Amino acid sequence: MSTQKTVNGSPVNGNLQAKDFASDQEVRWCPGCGDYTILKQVQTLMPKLGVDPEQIVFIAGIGCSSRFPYYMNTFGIHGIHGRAPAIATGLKITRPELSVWVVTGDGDALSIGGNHIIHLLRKNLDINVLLFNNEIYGLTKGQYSPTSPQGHVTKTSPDGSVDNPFNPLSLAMGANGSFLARAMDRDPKHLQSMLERAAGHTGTSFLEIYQNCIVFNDGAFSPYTDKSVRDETSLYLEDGQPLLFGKDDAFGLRLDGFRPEIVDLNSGKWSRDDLWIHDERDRNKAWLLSSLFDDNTSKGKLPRPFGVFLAEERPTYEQMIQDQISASIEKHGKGKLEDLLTGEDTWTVK
Amino acid sequence: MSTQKTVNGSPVNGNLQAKDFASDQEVRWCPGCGDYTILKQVQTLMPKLGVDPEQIVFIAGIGCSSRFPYYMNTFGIHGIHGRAPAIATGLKITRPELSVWVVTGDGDALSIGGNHIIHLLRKNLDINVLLFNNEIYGLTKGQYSPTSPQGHVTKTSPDGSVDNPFNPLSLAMGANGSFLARAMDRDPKHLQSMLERAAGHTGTSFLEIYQNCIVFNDGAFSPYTDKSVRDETSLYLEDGQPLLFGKDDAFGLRLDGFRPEIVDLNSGKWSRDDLWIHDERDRNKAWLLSSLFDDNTSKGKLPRPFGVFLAEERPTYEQMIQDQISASIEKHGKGKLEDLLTGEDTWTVK
Amino acid sequence: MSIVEKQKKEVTIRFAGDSGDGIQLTGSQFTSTTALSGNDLSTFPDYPAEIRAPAGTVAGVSGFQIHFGSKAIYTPGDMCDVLVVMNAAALKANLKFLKPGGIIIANTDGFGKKDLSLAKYAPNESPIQDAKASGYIVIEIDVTKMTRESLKDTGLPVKAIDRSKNMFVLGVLYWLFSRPLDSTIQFLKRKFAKKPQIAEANIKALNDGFTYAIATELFSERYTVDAAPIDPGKYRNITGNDAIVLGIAAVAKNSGLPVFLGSYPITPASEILQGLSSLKHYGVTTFQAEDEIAAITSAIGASFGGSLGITSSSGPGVALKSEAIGLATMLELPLVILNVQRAGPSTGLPTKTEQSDLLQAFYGRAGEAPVAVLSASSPADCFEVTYEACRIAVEHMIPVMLLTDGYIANGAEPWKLPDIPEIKPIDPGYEKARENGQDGAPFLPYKRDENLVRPWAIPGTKGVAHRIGGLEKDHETGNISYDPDNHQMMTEMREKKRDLIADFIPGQQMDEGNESGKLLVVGWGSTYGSIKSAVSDARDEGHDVSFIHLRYLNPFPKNLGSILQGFDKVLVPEINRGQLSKILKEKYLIPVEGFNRVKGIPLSVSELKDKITELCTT
Amino acid sequence: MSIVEKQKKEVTIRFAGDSGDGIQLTGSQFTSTTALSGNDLSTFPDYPAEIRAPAGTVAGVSGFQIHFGSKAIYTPGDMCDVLVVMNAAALKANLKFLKPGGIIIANTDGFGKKDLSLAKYAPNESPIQDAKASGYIVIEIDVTKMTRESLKDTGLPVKAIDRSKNMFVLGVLYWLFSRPLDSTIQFLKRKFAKKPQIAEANIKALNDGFTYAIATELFSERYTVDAAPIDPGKYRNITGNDAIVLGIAAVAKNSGLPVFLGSYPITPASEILQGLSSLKHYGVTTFQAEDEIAAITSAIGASFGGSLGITSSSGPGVALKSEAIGLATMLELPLVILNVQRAGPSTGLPTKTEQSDLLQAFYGRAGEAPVAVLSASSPADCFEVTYEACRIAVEHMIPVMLLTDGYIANGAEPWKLPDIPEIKPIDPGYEKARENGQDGAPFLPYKRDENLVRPWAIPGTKGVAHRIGGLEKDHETGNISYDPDNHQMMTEMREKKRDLIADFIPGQQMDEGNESGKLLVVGWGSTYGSIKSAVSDARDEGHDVSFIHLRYLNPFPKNLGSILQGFDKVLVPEINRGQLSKILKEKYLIPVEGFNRVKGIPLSVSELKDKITELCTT
Ligand SMILES: Cc1ncc(C[n+]2csc(CCOP(=O)(O)OP(=O)(O)O)c2C)c(N)n1
Ligand SMILES: Cc1ncc(C[n+]2csc(CCOP(=O)(O)OP(=O)(O)O)c2C)c(N)n1
Ligand code: SF4
Ligand code: SF4
Ligand SMILES: [Mg+2]
Ligand SMILES: [Mg+2]
Repeated sequence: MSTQKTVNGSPVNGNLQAKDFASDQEVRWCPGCGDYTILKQVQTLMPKLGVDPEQIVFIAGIGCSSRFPYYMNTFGIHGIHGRAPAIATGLKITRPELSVWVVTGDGDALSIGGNHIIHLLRKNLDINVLLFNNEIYGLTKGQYSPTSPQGHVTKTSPDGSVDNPFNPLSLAMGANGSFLARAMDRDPKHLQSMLERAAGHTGTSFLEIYQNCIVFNDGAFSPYTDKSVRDETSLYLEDGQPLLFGKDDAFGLRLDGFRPEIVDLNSGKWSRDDLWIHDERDRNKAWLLSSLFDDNTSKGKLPRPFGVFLAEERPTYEQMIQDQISASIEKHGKGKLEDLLTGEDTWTVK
Repeated sequence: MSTQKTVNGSPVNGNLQAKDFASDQEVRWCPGCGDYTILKQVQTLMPKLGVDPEQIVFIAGIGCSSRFPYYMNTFGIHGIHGRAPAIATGLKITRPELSVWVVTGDGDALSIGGNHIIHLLRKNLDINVLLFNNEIYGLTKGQYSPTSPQGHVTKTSPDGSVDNPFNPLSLAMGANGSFLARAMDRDPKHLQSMLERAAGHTGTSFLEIYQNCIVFNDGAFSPYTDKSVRDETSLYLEDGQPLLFGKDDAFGLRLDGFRPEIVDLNSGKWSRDDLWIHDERDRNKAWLLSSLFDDNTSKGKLPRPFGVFLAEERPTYEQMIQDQISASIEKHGKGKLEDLLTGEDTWTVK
Repeated sequence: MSIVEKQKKEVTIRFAGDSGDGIQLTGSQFTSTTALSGNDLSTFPDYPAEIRAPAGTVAGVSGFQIHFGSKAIYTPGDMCDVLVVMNAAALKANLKFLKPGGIIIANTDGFGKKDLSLAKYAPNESPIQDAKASGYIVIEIDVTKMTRESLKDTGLPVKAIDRSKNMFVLGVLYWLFSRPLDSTIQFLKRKFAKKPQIAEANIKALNDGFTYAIATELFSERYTVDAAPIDPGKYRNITGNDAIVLGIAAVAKNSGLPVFLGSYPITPASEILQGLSSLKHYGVTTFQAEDEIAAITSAIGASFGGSLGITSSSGPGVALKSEAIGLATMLELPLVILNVQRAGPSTGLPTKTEQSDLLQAFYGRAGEAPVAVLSASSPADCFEVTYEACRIAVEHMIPVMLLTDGYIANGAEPWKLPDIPEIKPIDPGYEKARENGQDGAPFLPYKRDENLVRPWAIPGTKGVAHRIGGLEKDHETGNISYDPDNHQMMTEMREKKRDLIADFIPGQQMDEGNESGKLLVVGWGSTYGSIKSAVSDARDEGHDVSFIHLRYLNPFPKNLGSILQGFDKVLVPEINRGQLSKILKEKYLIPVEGFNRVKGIPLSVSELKDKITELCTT
Repeated sequence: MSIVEKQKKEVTIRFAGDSGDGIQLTGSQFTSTTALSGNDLSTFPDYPAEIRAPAGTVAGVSGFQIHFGSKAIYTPGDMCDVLVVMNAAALKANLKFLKPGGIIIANTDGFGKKDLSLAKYAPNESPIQDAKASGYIVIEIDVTKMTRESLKDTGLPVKAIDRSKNMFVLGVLYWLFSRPLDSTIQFLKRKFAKKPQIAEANIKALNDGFTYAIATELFSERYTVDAAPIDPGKYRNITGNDAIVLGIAAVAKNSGLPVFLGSYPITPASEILQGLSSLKHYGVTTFQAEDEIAAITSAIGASFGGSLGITSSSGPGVALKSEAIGLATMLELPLVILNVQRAGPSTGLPTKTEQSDLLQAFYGRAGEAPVAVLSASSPADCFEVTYEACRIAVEHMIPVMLLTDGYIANGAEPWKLPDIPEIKPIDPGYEKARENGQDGAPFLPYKRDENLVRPWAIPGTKGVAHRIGGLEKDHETGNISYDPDNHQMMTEMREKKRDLIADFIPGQQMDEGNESGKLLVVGWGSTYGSIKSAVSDARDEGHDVSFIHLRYLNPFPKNLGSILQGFDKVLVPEINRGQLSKILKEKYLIPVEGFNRVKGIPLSVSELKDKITELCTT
């Protein structure tokens, strides 16, 4: 019935549904690719935005992940490799009222596109960045990326990559990002809530999504997704709540000075009151959280946090520009072309 | 007399002096430019490296600062805008024994060159980066840069820049830099010691140098350089020492949880033992230090630290590559061209 | 002894001094007065390299040249009749520009021991004597002394007084060329409205310089240059970069089409970004991007949103934009790329001029990526060409490359103000919304009109949501298509669409001479002035030479081929190694003679004239 | 009924199936066996788009075509004689490549309801019947059933058994073309050395396929293709990208010249970076850079250090390198830029082939930035051309652009192994150290030799420390120079130096026909095979047509002009809109007929032949 409600694929106002946001294009990812879940969750989110599809724009670079815009029944640009943040910046500055989304991959955003991402983050335009991190170059068939772990054997690193990987959230912190969060394809419910939070934040939302590339990097995130281990390895952040993890929240994190340490809540030695309480507005704690980045394949290691690390309100770039425009109109009035062309010093020839 | 000791401008072994490292080119910066002091300090440092001038290479991008290589009697490349780190990477990987220096500006390194800088930092090649930060584009005559304070009025920001500036050291931390330090042109002695530390570090040394552009951004750093105020506004870091500043070290910084706070040591309320003790190896404290970044024009604000924020030993990129090369020769022996061309599957036509 | 009054048809004066001597201001004041006196004129500032070199050194010399006359003037002039030098370095740097037997007005105070050594004259050299010896007329004035003398009662500190030296010299020149002082006096009153004492001092210095020239009978001759035949109207002086700024503002204001400039500073294009950044109230938004790639891609994003995206740079920056220009050709969105060329390759000579990015403009992209290419011929011409570039970009949904260069970007000339109602607004013609129910047919973003132009459907418009990208697209739906024939078709379409622009531009006009004859000179861009002068000089000498100057380079005007056919010889003067020559040869298979110089400076009129006469007489 | 034995001069077979069906392996095995049987051959893999599409869909079909014969073979063939399809999608995607009346070998098990719908056949369609109806010979085999039957006693799980389906089919084809099984059997033993059970199973399937063909008298005809006249020697099969890898390794190993590859992955060039990354023990260092700009600038840094810097990419990536290539022309360091072209503009059709980056290679930079341009004509040719590109870069201290494309990058052909001692080492000729006292003259980094080549003075060498950069340099000292005449001179020098390379390359040879005549076909790059076939076919029909194929594009061989003069007509076939045509017209002012297709696929031999005969007969 939603088809009746739509004209040329663009639904009219009224209660839209996820499927109204699916384009007519056949989705072309490998069977089992994590991108499918993310697509589904984003389409599920769309109606909650409460804006018409034509007010929404998805902008991507190049990569498997970057094919995303083709599958959304909104406006979209499949740009060039790494430049989506810059394309989005030009659009958002000139059309601040639009809901602008950037979909990018670990190579697109952090390798060739690194400069644009960090500049977007510091400028803080109200754009939602979804970084599909599969720790590999998927589209080009399996070379290591800036997030591939050191020693990772790929087509271009037969002896193991010597690159020390980026920690995307730490990099984003260093670039002064105002909203930083992490989710994963294998936990759609949590992903959905993170997408909502990202959409809700005014300013650049940076959401890193662990995404499994089943063909070229299968299981990269199994330490956090495998039922058998994930309780011990992943920690879900809740604003104002203590940092708990493990089966039945048996463990917690406390801070001894600056050193986060794992405590066993059943040991009787520690209670929840001793734990590190999460505060989304604390940049310094957010830094500590982002640096919980050890490899988690071995036991007893610090867990990997998921959730909102930092959510800080700060004026958006486009708003400040709009204010300057109004101010300048205030001051000079709407410019008169004649005055401008004439300038200060003229003479007349008879 | 050193002229007798030199042939074609290249001194022979033996005790070299600063002037042996000055090229025959006339230095072409504006009179009073901070670049002069930095040049002098670098030339003063050179003999201490104990390597012959022909083992040293200075690589720069484009900018006033980037003219630097022309004035050094070593090998040098005046490259293209923003790309010095990448040029240096190719050189250092193939010639690990050379002493490689990158000289860059706030625009060169953090605007167009942002991607190369962050990738250099994470890869940790043993390259010394000197970032001349004058918070302006000097060579192009005064447009705002990524480090210009918000609201800064320049040729391209007549109503004040709306850009939230980068904090270079925080960005470098986010990019996982292994050596981070700050100095200023107006304190040559301290600058000299920072240059020595940078040269001494194995891995990418990132030294931010506050440099006064007397023509287009004069006084940008006067809060830290003016005799009248600098005691209150700048804090010199010493490894293992408490964080002290103010006239006669009257003040100190202590940490209340994650919040750095200024304490008056003469109040009798606090003693040095209560203070934050600097530890160059503590990444998390280094982050806190880098975020001491408020504007210091008004009193009672936290001081701006100078010195070594972080010094962390970690394998260098070129070393790991060399190891892989040796390992592969170990494993396969030096490759035989015949075997390679023949491959696995051949046939013979008679 | 009595002073001889002489009439002159044209005069070139070069002012030179230390960056601190206020040379540019002196020059611009002489320019306004000259304009008001009805002369035609052309000026060029000759700044020192990018940054301030030490005072008193040759590297620190700043120059300003003005060429004016009672006849039409097209260039600032190769060589000057009068050279004003405030110090030794200025003489050292500029004597080569003075005509044999020309006049030097020298501030003797700038020729002390220290000045000579700073200027790298040998200790035993005395340049002023040497100049006299080599037949120049040298007028020596101790400007410092005289100015201090003139202002000693103002009570101003010496430092302030010395700042009026340039006005004293200007007074002398006003006398020498029989000019009124009032316009400069008015200017000084305006400029120092808040500092009347300074205004007074400068005005006094100006007057005293004038009277000093009379009293001391400095000169044996005095000159008058009559008004030139200039078509009536209101004029202002303008540089090329400023004219571009105004052209863009005109598009925004006149068409109600929002304009977005994404740019990254670079010499000699920075003034465009700088100028537009203070025109927010004219509907222009500027964005100083992190690099050239962000600059152009942000402009593409803005164009997708319904603004006219523009990006400005110079050669090296445009090279970085190559990939993104390719994207724009695929997206088929309006985009204007301004390339203020400079001497290359690579960093080259950033402050010097060249025309060597023409082939980059034509071919500097991967794949078959056709764009339109236009060029401006003079500072004032930049206004109209910029407007044209924007019109073509919007009406044909295509990237347009506009080429100017450092010479016209910084050079200035009188510009007759356009009649605003005459300027035709540009219609973005956005695709209309498709309301519920009405017209069930799906929106086809790549369905073209008769000129092969696709619709501009912008976000926020109901019923036209669509996705575009750099992959080859189906010729109607715009969806990804790997179909071989579709790729062939789309490749031809993009090319044909660009070529069809020829139907919407004026035919090529002759600038000089007949439609056919012995020699045709073909020019483009900033060489207009030099070629025009050389050709008209040659024609005055009776040579059969015609001249066309191309504004539209790709596509060419439809009638270009037939014009070329009409001549025995074709000469193409360029400040490059023959780039337009290559294109003309390839397109029309005709032999072409090149006149090519790459010295970072405008073509020499006399050299070029010799070449023309040579070709006409062989 | 008895089987007719037929002799064939040439045959084209196309294998097609789902990505999972092991099509590429089947094809390469058939290729090895064919090569061993002494046929000449050419192959081309036809992968699905970049990433794995759902099984059973048309998008997921993988193909492999082999063209072999008893005569010289130059292309994988336009159309095939035999089409092997493992499922319905494979038929849907490939029927268009089958010659009228051709043979279809179909795995009936792949034509179930589900397969048909996945392949988007209408429910009522039965493609096999339709194929028969339209005159194709269809051989139906339930490969799955037969393979399971054949391996039921192996005790292997069905999943494993099904993986041998391709071997069963290969067996059938070996019988059809009277081929021995042993080479494939040896291969299987090698491949599954560690899993003898699997090896056995595959071998059994192969044998049973062979006998099945006899037993069931599937075919009424059986074919033999005799050995072709191939010059004796040791051969291997090789793709273009692999040949480039070997060429670079040869430079490093043979010249003792360290090689550095700075690259960023991109289709279809990635295999070069991938291949070289495991040749560390050959003196090749690879660096996967953060982007294309870092890739090329790191290579420039390596060249400054005395390595040969190389960078590899495809069109869009090369566009990003434009500015840095300009720097390299200024620094005058050796640099090789490998451009494996793909269909553009922008992202275009990344997996499809095109030759449309030629003009970018010539002109895609700011300013006058001359580089040398070479191209490879076939997969095997890539080895020698790569070596040549490296030689020229080093001996002439200049950036060299080498153009190949997706077609030869992925296509394979037999390659006669070179005689290694015959390969001339490349001498870096580094500037010698200048010891204390000896030779007081200062080192002049830009003082050129008789070929205008400057010295390569690398860090660590005493007495030759120097600074270079992108600003214009003094013609000897290399210091910054703003002197107008020096800029003119240096600009000419850089151009002349590139042009002088013509003295160090072989003259152009005729590939077919006489030095003069009615029609000359001029080709470059990957179109060699198609043109060669078309021309020789036309010549067999007695047409007066000659053929030259250019390896050296800039500079051209010195004798090219005179060759062109010798013909009435010139035809230039290209997979672009006429880029070489443009260059020949401009350079030689001769009319040129273009044969241009941009469909992402190789030129059609038959179409081209028709064009040739048309030109020869009018
Ligand atoms: C300028 C340019 N360089 C390189 C490429 C090739 N390329 C396409 S996607 C890609 C990386 C994709 O990795 P990522 O961004 O992680 O996306 P994923 O495919 O993993 O989702 C590369 C190198 C390109 N298309 N354009
Ligand atoms: C590709 C390119 N873009 C732009 C420029 C122009 N440009 C030269 S230096 C510079 C910025 C210089 O600022 P910074 O790096 O801070 O150096 P500074 O002059 O302040 O020392 C710019 C924009 C250029 N030379 N090349
Ligand atoms: S290659 Fe990897 S990331 Fe790309 S579609 Fe396939 S599974 Fe997904
Ligand atoms: S412009 Fe500024 S930074 Fe450049 S040389 Fe002059 S003072 Fe120094
Ligand atoms: Mg990825
Ligand atoms: Mg700066």
